[in-house]
Amino acid sequence: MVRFENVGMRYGMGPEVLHDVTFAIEPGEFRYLVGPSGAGKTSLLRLMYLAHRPSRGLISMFGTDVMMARRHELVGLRRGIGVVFQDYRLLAHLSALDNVALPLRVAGAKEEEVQDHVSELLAWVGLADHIHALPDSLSGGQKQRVAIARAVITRPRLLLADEPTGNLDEMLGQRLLRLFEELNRIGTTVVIATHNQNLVARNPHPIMALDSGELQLGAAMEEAG
Amino acid sequence: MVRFENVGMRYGMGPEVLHDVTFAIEPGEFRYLVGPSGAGKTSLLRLMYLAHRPSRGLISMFGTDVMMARRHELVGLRRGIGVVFQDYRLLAHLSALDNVALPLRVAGAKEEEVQDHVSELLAWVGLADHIHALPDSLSGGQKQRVAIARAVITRPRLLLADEPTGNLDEMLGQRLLRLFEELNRIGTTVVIATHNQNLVARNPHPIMALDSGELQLGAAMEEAG
Amino acid sequence: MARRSAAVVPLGRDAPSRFLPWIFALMVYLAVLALTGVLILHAAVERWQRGEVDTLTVQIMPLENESEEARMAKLRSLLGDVEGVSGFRTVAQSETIYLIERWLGAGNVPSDLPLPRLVDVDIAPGYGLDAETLALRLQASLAGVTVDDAKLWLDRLADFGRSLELLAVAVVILIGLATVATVVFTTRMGISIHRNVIELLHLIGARDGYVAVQFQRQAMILGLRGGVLGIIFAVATLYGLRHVAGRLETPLAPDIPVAHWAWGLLAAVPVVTAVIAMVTARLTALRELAKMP
Amino acid sequence: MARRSAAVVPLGRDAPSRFLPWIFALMVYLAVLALTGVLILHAAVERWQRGEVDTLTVQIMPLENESEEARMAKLRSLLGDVEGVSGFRTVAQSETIYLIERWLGAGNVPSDLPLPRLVDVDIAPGYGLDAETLALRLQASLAGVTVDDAKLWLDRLADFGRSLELLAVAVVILIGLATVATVVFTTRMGISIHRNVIELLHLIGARDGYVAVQFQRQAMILGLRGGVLGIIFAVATLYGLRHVAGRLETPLAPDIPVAHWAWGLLAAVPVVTAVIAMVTARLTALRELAKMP
Ligand SMILES: Nc1ncnc2c1ncn2[C@@H]1O[C@H](COP(=O)(O)OP(=O)(O)OP(=O)(O)O)[C@@H](O)[C@H]1O
Ligand SMILES: Nc1ncnc2c1ncn2[C@@H]1O[C@H](COP(=O)(O)OP(=O)(O)OP(=O)(O)O)[C@@H](O)[C@H]1O
Ligand SMILES: [Mg+2]
Ligand SMILES: [Mg+2]
Repeated sequence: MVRFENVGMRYGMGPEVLHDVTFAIEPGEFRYLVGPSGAGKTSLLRLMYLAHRPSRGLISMFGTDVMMARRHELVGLRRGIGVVFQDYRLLAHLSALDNVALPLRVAGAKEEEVQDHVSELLAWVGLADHIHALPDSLSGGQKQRVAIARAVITRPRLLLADEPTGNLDEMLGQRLLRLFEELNRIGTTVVIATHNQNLVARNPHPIMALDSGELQLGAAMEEAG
Repeated sequence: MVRFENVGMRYGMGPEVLHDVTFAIEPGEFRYLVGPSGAGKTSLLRLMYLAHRPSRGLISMFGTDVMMARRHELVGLRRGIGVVFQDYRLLAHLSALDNVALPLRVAGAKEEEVQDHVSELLAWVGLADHIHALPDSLSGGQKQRVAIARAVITRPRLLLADEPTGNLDEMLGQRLLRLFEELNRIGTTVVIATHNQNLVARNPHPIMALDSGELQLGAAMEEAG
Repeated sequence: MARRSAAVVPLGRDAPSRFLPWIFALMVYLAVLALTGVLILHAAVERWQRGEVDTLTVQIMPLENESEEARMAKLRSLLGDVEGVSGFRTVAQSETIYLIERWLGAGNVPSDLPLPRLVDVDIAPGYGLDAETLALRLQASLAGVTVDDAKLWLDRLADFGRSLELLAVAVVILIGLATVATVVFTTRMGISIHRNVIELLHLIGARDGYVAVQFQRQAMILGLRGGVLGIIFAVATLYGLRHVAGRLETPLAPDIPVAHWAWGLLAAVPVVTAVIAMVTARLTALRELAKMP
Repeated sequence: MARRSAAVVPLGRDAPSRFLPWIFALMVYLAVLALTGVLILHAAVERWQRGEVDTLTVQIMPLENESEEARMAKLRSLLGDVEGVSGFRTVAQSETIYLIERWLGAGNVPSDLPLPRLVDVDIAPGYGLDAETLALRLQASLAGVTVDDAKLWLDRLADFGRSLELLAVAVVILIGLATVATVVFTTRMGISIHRNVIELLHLIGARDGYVAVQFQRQAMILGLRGGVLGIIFAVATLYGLRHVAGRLETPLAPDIPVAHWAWGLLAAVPVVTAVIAMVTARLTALRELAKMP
């Protein structure tokens, strides 16, 4: 599903923020990505959601080598990946509904299905009353839920969530984790970057630990439930 | 210090998001503000940091009735308040140093002091290597720490922090909470809106609980340490 | 629940880019004014070159055996019948002498010089009446009639007009380029505000073409809107100027109604703006996308 | 560690508002071109009205007792001495007859009519040599000399030029207004991109005046930068046009060097742009602030 071999990454001409990262994630897995602030979690996810190219090493997603893939192939890969960005990246001029509908529309889904499907999901994450609200008129946690809804609306093959519960209370966090686990059960591979130790403790899954841009594989596998 | 009496609040022509909020915070207190996502925590803080006017009721800050205060008096009040915004609100074109220095410069501090003072604080929050970095090249947790540093750099009389540890790991969260407690010890009144139950449990302080825009005073005071 | 919007791109919907059509409108306005100016100048020069003016001078040569007065009366009645003649004025003999003195020197006009009688004829525009035509009409009924079309100074005027026209064309080209540049700059500015939108669309799996189409469609609408606004203001201004020009009563300024194709050219301006905005938007969006892996 | 920046405001520092000076430059460029056009036209009309042209026609009346050839020789030597005369050409007698035929009709010029000899004199600009002065100079040494300044058609030309000038002034005013409007619009657009900056400064306790000053200072710099760029391009273009105009060899086009105060006026344009950008920035920032409690 996802395979990294000796991957290094840098931003522009800066120093390497990921060094020699090697791991593989099999279809259907559910993993946490943990590590202190600045360890490189978001950077690693950026590589996975194809927002950035590695400076060295090999990355293969869904069996395709991303360095060799042509541009239109990357489009196909991206459509199979749902992302909850750490900073949400909602489009300020679109309502919650339109934001969540975006991946469907971009992929050319039929408009009739889009509306119902999206409304239902928004209701499920507790935003039934805010379907037509613009992001600026939503609370922090509400925005985060819109971002989560947008990531899962297409039932992606791979779900990458970056600190998806940072602005949610315990109960909502659990509810959304159950959503992720539900998706995982029906086939979505899930990787969640998080600091939330409670969440990890209550919902044990294998852990990948990053520190200073290096994967602490040994520690991770030990801790894994 | 802060006194709310029967305060109601709405955004534009929308429904009331806070109803009949009444409470008082004495100088030197340290309080948590908790409540589910969308309860109105950020809205309550907005009233306190004078970003919004109540639709009814009385708010007095540092003994000044904010509805009666003239514009230049509000400037004085704002300079006494440090705010960690839930969405950080860092200026994208300014380095971490310049962002943190902003409240000092706006208040007309001497440039020599500014530089050293700010560098020291940034080093303390673990950003010694990122002093000249622009916000876009910082990780989520690094941005949050810059936002926190900016809020405390002036040693405000009142510190309002909105979910200040949402993107920080346990250890950093604790470290920053100690910073807040330190400030509190030397006189700063602190109000922290948070979902982080671990944090509250490990560092007990009185709690104000909001639900659906109403202050659950009874429950709050019971839970208070 | 109706579908609220197909536009996933905020160009023109948010505060900053709501200014775009106004800037487009201003530039189109200027371009249209400049273009009209050149068209008018061009029409004027053409008329001057063809010798089409609004006054001609008819000369009646003194003939032996014929009464001058009778011939003048005949001329007047003839002129009254010619289509395109809107009025005429008999020039006093003293004025004729003054005109000839320019060539012979003051006091040098011999008193026995056979002087012609001069009649200034006002020509209504639109009938295509020129010196030659008028001369032919008059000579059919009256001998010894010539028509002077002030060819000499009209030629010099046309020369001058042509130089002026060349410069004016240069200026129109510059304004045109400035308009293009402004539309390009502001469209790029508008899009660079929305770089985050492009990036998000890209990351959720939008094809480059899809993203570009969203932006180019919005930009085209803005360009068209700005262009039409500009044209409306420009036409209003032109009517205003025409009114002013009409009151100046200069005998040389041509009327503003220009050839039909010229109006077509003017109407094409907003279309051109829209196309430029569209192409710029497309290229800008594609360039942003090319930076992303 | 040096203080990196005093500017807490990103106007002109981030991608979107880096376009601002270019848009300003374009508008200033157009405004300066238009203004120069009017100044040139104005100068031309003034010259025409004063009868200052670059060709005069000298007439030598036939006098009894004196050889025409000797007088012509005298005239030629006299003209060679007059400052401001850059050359001259004797007009053939046949041409003179043609000129007079315009008034008397073809074939009507009596062969015994005492025809003057005509000499076309080229006048160099800058010496203020006009018909009257030249006549006085020549008449002192030579009897029977007159100088024709083509007053008649120059007057008509000046009339036309004046009308044209009025229209051109109207157009310059419109371009000026468009420039002002563009600067206002784009400055407001630039600031509305940075609404978040204004809000943050406000919330951390900046006075309204402080915030406004930050924006107005940046806007002034952008305006000045754009204005100077525009002026530079405009002057370059004017030199280019002057070169083109010089090659046209039209006898009526005046030289481009205009009065010194006119250059001052042109130089004032970027200052005006800067002031407008500054004031707009201030007012926009203050209006945004006024919306905040
Ligand atoms: N756009 C960027 N340009 C340059 N450096 C960057 C950029 N983004 C992140 N970095 C740097 O890369 C390192 C890793 O950042 P990353 O965002 O991956 O950390 P993280 O593990 O997600 O941290 P957090 O938990 O705080 O979000 C940090 O030191 C950060 O400063
Ligand atoms: N700018 C706004 N305009 C209109 N409604 C708003 C605005 N901001 C917040 N709201 C609404 O007010 C209510 C309270 O929002 P608030 O941001 O205060 O919640 P919160 O307690 O901070 O939640 P969270 O923990 O998710 O940040 C929510 O229902 C939200 O949709
Ligand atoms: Mg991160
Ligand atoms: Mg909140």
